[in-house]
Amino acid sequence: STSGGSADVVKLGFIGPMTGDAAIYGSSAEEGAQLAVAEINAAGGIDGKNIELVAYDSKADQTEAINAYNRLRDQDGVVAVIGGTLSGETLAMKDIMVQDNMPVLSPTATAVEVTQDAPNVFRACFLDDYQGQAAANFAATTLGAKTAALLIGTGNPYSEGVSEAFKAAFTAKGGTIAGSESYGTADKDFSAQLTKIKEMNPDVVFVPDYVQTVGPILQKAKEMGITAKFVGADGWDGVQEEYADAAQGNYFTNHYAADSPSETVQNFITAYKAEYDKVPNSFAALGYDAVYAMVEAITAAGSTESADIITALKATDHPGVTGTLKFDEEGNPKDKEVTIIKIDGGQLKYDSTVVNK
Amino acid sequence: MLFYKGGYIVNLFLQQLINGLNVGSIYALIAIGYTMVYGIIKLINFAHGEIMMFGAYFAFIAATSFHLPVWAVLLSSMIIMAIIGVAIEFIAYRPLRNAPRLSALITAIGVSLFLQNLALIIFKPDPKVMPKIFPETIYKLGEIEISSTTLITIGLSLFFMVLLDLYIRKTKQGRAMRAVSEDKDAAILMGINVNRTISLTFAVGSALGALGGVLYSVAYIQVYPTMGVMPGLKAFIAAVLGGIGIIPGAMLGGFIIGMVETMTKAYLSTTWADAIVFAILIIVLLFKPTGILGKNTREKV
Amino acid sequence: MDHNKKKAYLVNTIAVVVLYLVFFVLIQTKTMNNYFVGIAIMTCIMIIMAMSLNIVAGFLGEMALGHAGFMAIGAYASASFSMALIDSGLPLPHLVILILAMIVGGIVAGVFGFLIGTPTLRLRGDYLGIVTIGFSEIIRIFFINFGPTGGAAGLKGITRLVNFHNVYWVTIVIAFLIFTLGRSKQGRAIISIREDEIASEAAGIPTTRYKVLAFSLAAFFAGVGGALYAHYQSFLEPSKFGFMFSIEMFVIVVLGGLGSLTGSIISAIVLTVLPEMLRSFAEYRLLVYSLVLIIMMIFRPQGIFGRSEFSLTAFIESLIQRKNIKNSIGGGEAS
Amino acid sequence: MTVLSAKNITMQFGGLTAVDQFNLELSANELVGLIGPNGAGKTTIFNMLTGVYVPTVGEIVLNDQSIIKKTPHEIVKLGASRTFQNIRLFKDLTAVENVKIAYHNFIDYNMIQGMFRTKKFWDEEKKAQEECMKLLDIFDMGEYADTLAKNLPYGQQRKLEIARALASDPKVLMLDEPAAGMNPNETAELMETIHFIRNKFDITVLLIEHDMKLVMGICERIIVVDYGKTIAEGTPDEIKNNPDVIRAYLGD
Amino acid sequence: MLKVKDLNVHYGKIHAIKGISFEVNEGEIVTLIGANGAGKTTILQTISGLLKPSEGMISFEGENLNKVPAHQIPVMGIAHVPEGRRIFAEMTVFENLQMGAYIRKDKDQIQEDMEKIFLNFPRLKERIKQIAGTLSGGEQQMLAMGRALMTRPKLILLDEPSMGLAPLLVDEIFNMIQTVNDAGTTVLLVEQNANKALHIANRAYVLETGYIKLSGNARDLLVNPEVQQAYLGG
Ligand SMILES: Nc1ncnc2c1ncn2[C@@H]1O[C@H](COP(=O)(O)OP(=O)(O)OP(=O)(O)O)[C@@H](O)[C@H]1O
Ligand SMILES: Nc1ncnc2c1ncn2[C@@H]1O[C@H](COP(=O)(O)OP(=O)(O)OP(=O)(O)O)[C@@H](O)[C@H]1O
Ligand SMILES: [Mg+2]
Ligand SMILES: [Mg+2]
Repeated sequence: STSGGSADVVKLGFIGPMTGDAAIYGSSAEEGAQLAVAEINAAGGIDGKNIELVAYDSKADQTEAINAYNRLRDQDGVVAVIGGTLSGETLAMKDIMVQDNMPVLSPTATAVEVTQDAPNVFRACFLDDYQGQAAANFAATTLGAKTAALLIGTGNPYSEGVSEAFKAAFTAKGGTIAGSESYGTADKDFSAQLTKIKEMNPDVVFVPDYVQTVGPILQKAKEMGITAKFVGADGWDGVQEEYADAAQGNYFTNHYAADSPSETVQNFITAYKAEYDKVPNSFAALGYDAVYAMVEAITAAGSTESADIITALKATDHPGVTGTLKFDEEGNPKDKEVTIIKIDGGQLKYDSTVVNK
Repeated sequence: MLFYKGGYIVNLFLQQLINGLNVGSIYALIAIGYTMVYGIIKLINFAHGEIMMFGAYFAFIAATSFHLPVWAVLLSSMIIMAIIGVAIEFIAYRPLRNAPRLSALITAIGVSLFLQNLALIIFKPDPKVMPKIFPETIYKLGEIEISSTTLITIGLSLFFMVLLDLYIRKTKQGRAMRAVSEDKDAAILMGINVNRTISLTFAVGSALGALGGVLYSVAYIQVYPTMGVMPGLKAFIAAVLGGIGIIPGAMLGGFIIGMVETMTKAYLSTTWADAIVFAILIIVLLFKPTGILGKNTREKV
Repeated sequence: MDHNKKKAYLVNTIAVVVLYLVFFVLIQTKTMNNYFVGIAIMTCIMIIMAMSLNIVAGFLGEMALGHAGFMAIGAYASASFSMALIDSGLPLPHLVILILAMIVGGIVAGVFGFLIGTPTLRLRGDYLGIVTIGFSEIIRIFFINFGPTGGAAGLKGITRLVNFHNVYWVTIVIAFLIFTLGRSKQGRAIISIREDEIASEAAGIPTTRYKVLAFSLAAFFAGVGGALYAHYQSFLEPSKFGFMFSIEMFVIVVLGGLGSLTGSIISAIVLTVLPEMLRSFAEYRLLVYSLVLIIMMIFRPQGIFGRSEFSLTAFIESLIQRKNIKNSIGGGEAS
Repeated sequence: MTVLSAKNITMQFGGLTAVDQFNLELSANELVGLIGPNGAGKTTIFNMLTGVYVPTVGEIVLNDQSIIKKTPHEIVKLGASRTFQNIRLFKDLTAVENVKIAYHNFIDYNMIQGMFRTKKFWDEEKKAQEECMKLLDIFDMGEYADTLAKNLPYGQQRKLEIARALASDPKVLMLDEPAAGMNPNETAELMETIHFIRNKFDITVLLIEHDMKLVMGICERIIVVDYGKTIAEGTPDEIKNNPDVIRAYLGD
Repeated sequence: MLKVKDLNVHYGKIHAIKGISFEVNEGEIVTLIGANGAGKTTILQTISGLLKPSEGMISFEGENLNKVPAHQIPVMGIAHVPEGRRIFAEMTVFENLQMGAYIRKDKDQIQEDMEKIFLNFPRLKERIKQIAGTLSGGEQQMLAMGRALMTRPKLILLDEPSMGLAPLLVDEIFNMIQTVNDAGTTVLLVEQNANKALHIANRAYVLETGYIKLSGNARDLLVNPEVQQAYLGG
C-alpha cells in the first residue's frame, strides 16, 4: 500500500470519538498517543524522521469512522493506524482495513471480533473476558465473596462482555450471582437499581464501566449506605481523583499500578500530568503504549511498507506502562498481567497480580 | 415473617417512589422551559437541554472557583442563563419569527449543537464533579431514607413551579404571555410589547432550565458537555405528555416520566426502561392526542 | 406526453448518464480515490433517506422525527436476509442478492411504517413528531436487546455488495419514482392534506388512507436506504440509528426545502460533504457545522429551493437566453 | 324526489345545544337558502350534513343512504359537497390543481402506474386536465389556472372553492356564505353563476348567506333558523314579511 | 387628529400603498371604501404600527407615529378592530375583554365599561365563559369590537366590522359605531358595505389599488354615479 507521507515525516493515523457522548474515551486515548509522539520526536523520531499523529473524530459513529479511515489512508497517506478507540467503530472499519492490509493497533477496542481473521489488526488492551475472569477470581478467592451482584451497562459491549465473563468465572468458583441490574448508556439515575441491589445484600457488587459512570454509582451507593465491596475493571482508572471518598476501599482490575516502582509507569504519569494537568486514565495509558509499540515495530521493520510493519508488530515485545506488550497469533496481547488495584485514601494502591491461564 | 416481607416490599416501593419524585421534579423544571417557549413562539427549543448544561457549568464554577454560598450559586447561574437565553432568542430565533416553523426548529437544533460543542471546547469532555452544595444529611422515616439533597431538589422545584403558575395566572405579564402566544398582532393591538414579553419568557424558562441543570448535576454529581441531551429529551417528552404549551401539564408530565422511569427500572426492566417510557407516552397520546391536560380543541370549520 | 415534458425527460436522462460517465472515468482513472468514493456512496444513501423523508415531511407536511428507525429496520432485515441467502449457498450473482435484499428491507420497513402509521397518524404536528421519535427509539432499544442480530455489539459479517455504480443507479431510480409520485393523483392527494386536511376531506380525499400510504412509502424507501447502508458498511450497530441521526435527516430535508426533491438532493450533498471538508478543523468541526446551519436557516428560512424544484431544462434555457441577449446586445453594438 | 333529508338532528357542545331537532328535506334541483342570526347553528348544520360533526341524535339520508357516522370523504363520494365560511383552499397549489384534487375519484390509475408513468397515467391526467379546465372556464377562471390559490383575488378564491366543490360531481352543493367579503358587483355576478351551475349540472343547492339581496334574489325556498331551531320556512316573499323573521333576523 | 401623508407601503416587492394622503378630524366618522385588495387593511395596519411604511408620515394628535413602537400606539388612544377579528381564540370571552384593558390601570372603570359593552351586546354576556374560538362568526365580531372599546380609545379603526353579520346585527353594529362616535370616539371605518358606511360617515375616501381615487363628503359620494356603479351595485 501507500508508503508514508513526505520524506521527513512518518504519519500515523488515530481514530476515536472526540465529540459527543463518548468524547472522553477518544480524547484521552489521543492525549496518551500524542504524548508518546512528542516524546519519541524529542528523542529523535524514527531514524531521524519525525512522526506525526493525524487524529480524526469518529463521533462514535461507524460511518464517520470509515470516512475518517479512508481519509487517513487516501488523503493523509498514513503508514499505520492507532485505533479505533471503541469496539464498534473498529469493527466497522475492520473489513476495509483488512482489505488494505493496513497495520492497525487499537489501543482500547476490547470486543473479541476486533482481531479475528484480521492478520493486520492488533490491540494493546486485554479482552473483555480476560479481565472479567480475573476480577471474578479475585472476588471469589482473595475477597472470599460468596454472593455477587452485577450492575451492567446495556448497550455498552465492554460492560456486557466483562460482566458475562465475570458471571461465568464467579459461578465456576462456587459463588452465587445474587442478581444483575442494568442501565442504559445515557442513564444517570441509578437509584432504582441500587435500591434493589441494596436489598439483595451481596458480598460484592461488580460494576465494569468507565469512571464517569462508575463515579456516580459509587457515590449513590455510599449515600444509600450499601456496604458491599465494589469491584470493577480497567475503566475505573482515574476514579481516585474525583470520587476518592465514594471509591474508598474498593477494587478494580487494571493494566498497571500507579504506585508501581517501574520507571516507565512513573515517567508516564509525571509527563502526562505535566502536559495535561490531570491524572491519566487507562485509555491514555493504552494510547501511549500503542504508539510506542507501533513506532518500535516501524523502526524494527526499517520500512514503512505495510507488510514489513505487520511482520515487525508480530514480533513486538514492548515493556510499556500497561505491562509487557506481546501479541499472540490473533493479534491480542499475550500473557498480559492483570493488576488488582485498591483505592485507598485517594490513591491507587497495588494490591496483587493475577495471570489468567 | 410474612408480615416483615410485606413491610419490606412496601418500604422498597416507597423508596422507589421518592427516587421517582426526585428525578421527576427535575424533569418538571426543565419541561417548564420547553413548554413556555413553545407556548409563546411555537418553537421546540432544542437548545434548552444545553441551557441546562451551561447552567450546571456556571454553578460548578461559582461553587468551586468562587466558593459562593448556595443561594448565590443558584441565583448567579439562573441569572446568567436567563441572559444567555434571551441572547439566544435575540440572535438565532428572532430573525426567524415569521419564517416557517420548521426552519426555526432547525436553527434551534443548530444552536443546541453549537452550545454543546462550545462547552466541549471550553470545558473539555471530562465530567467535572459537582460539589455537594447543599448541606448533606440523611433522614430516616422508618426504613426509608431520604437525603437532604433529594428533599431540597423536590422542594425547590415545587416552590418555583407554584411561583411560576401564580405568575402566569395572576399577573398582567403572565396574561400578556398568553395573549402573545395566541396572536402576536392582536397582542400588539392590546398594547403588549411582544418582543419584551418573548424575551421575558426566554429569561424565565432559561432560568428554570438552569436551576434544573444545577439540581440535576447535584443529584447525579457530574457536569459535562452532553449532559443536557438525555434530560432535555426526557423533559421535552414530559412537556408533550402533559400537553405542550400548558405549564401545569409540563409539571405533571415531568413527574409522570420520572415516576414511570423509576418504577419500570425497579419492577419491570432496566434495559427496556426507555422503551417503556416511550410506549406509555405513545399510548397516552393515542387516547389523548394533545397530551394529558391538552384541550382537545377541534378546529372550528 | 407533450413536447415540453418530452424535452425535459430527454435533458434529464442525458444529464444523469453524463454525470455517471464522469464519475465512472474519475473512478476508473483513480482520480477519485476510495475516500471520495466512500463519501459519494454515503451521499447517495443520504439522498435516498432525505427524499424518502420528504414524502412525509414535505408532501404530507408532517413532522416525522423517527426516520432512522425505519432505516434500521430495513438495514437489519435486509442484512439478515442476505446473510441467510449467502449462507444457503445459492449461487446468485451479487447484484441479484442486493436487489432482493433491498426489496426485503423496503417491504419490512414499509410494513412497519404501515403498522406504526395506522394508529398514530391521527396525531398532528409536534405530537406526531414525538411519537415518531418514540417509535424509532423503541426500535433502536429493541435491536440493542435483540440477540439474533448481535445486540448492542452489532451485526457483523454482512457481505459488502454496494459500490458506487449500483448505488448511483438505485438513487436515480428512487429519485425518479418519488418525483413521479409527487406529480400523480396520489401525490396530489397527499399534498392536499398538507395544505388543509379538512378541505382535503371535503374534496373527497380519504385522508387517513393517504396519510398511511405516505408514511408507508417513506418507510419503504427508508428501508431500501437502510439496505444499501447495511451492504455498504458490512456492519450494523444499533447506536447508529439514534435520535440524532433522524434529526440529521430532517435537517437535510428542511434545509433543502420541504417538498423539494432537488432541494433534498443538493442539501444531502452539502451536509454530507461539508463535515468531511471540515475534518481538519478537529474539535471545531461541529462548531463550524452548527454555525453554518444557523446562518443558512436565518438567510434562507424556506430552504434552498423552497417548495419548488430545480429544473435543468429551465436552467439551460435561461443560460441560452442570457447568451442570446448578450449576443443581441453585442450584435447591436457591431451594427 | 328527495335528495337529502335530515330528521331531528341535534348537536350539543358541552351544555350548549347549537342545533336542536332540526329537520330538512331537499328535493332534486332545488335552490334553498338557510338563513338566521349569527350563532344560530347554520354552519353547524352544514358540518353535520357533510360529516364534519356527528349529530348527537338524529338521522341524515343522502340519496336513500344513511350518512350518519360516514366520514366527510365518503359523503362526498355519495354526492354532497360544500364550501367553507372562511375560505379553505389549498393555498400553495395552483387553481387547476385545487380542482384536480377534488376530481380525484374520476382519475383512474393506481400508484404503481402513476410512479412508472404508464400510458394509462398520461391518458388519465390529460383527461383530468381537460375536465378541470372546463370547470374553471365555467367560472371564467381559465386565465388563472396556473396561479397559486393564495395569490388569487378574494372573489376569485370564493369562486375557485365552488369550482372545487363541483369537481366531485355532487348531487347536492352546500355553500357557506359564498358572497361574504364580496362587493355588490361581485355578488351580482355570483348570483348568476349559482343559477347557472344549478341548471347546468342539474344539482340541488343549499346556501347560507347574510346578503339578503342574494338570498331573496335566487332562492326558491328559504329556511330560517334561530337557536338551532327552524322558525320559519317559505318563499322569499313569505319570509320577508314573516314577523318572527323580521324580529329575529332581518330587522326593519 | 390623524394625518396620513404620502404613505407608501410595500410587502417585499409588492407596492401595496402608493402615496396616499388623508386625514381624520376629531369627532368624525371617516370611511375608506374600495374593492378587494385595494389596500384598506394595509392602511389600517400601518396606522396601528403592525406594518412599517416604506415612505411617508402618519401623525396622531401632532405626534409622529412612525417613531412610536407599535405596542405604544394603543396607549396613545388608537384602537384597532382587525380584519378577521383576531380574538384570542383560546381565552374566554371575559378574558378577551380583560386583555382589552391591558394598558389601563383604573380598575373600577374597567368593570363599568365592561357592563356597558354587555348592554350593547347581550349575547356576549350570555357567553361570558365560553372559549372565544368556538363563538359563531357574528359573536366573534362583537367580541372584537368590545375588546377594542375596552382600551377606551380616542380613535377606533374598524376593518370591515359588518363582514359575515346577520342583517339585524349589521344594523346594530352601525348603530353602535354611531353610539361610540357620539360618545366622543373618532372612527376610521373600512367597509365593503359601502352603502351603509357612507350613510353614517361624515367623509369618505375611495381607494383603488393603492391610490385614493375619490374623496369627499359621504353624502355626495353616495350619489356619485361612479361610486354607485362600482361600489353600490348600480
Ligand atoms: N366546536 C364548538 N364548540 C363549542 N361551541 C360551538 C362549536 N361550534 C359552534 N359552536 C357554537 O354553536 C353555535 C352555532 O354556531 P354556528 O357556527 O353554526 O353559527 P352560524 O349560524 O353559522 O353563525 P354565523 O352566521 O355567525 O356563521 C354558536 O353559538 C357557536 O358558539
Ligand atoms: N401579507 C401580504 N403579503 C403580500 N402581499 C399582501 C399581503 N397582504 C396584502 N397584500 C397585498 O396588498 C394589497 C392590498 O391588500 P389589503 O389587504 O390591504 O386590501 P384590502 O383593501 O383590505 O382588501 P379586502 O377588501 O380584501 O380586505 C393586495 O394586492 C394584497 O394582495
Ligand atoms: Mg356560520
Ligand atoms: Mg382588508
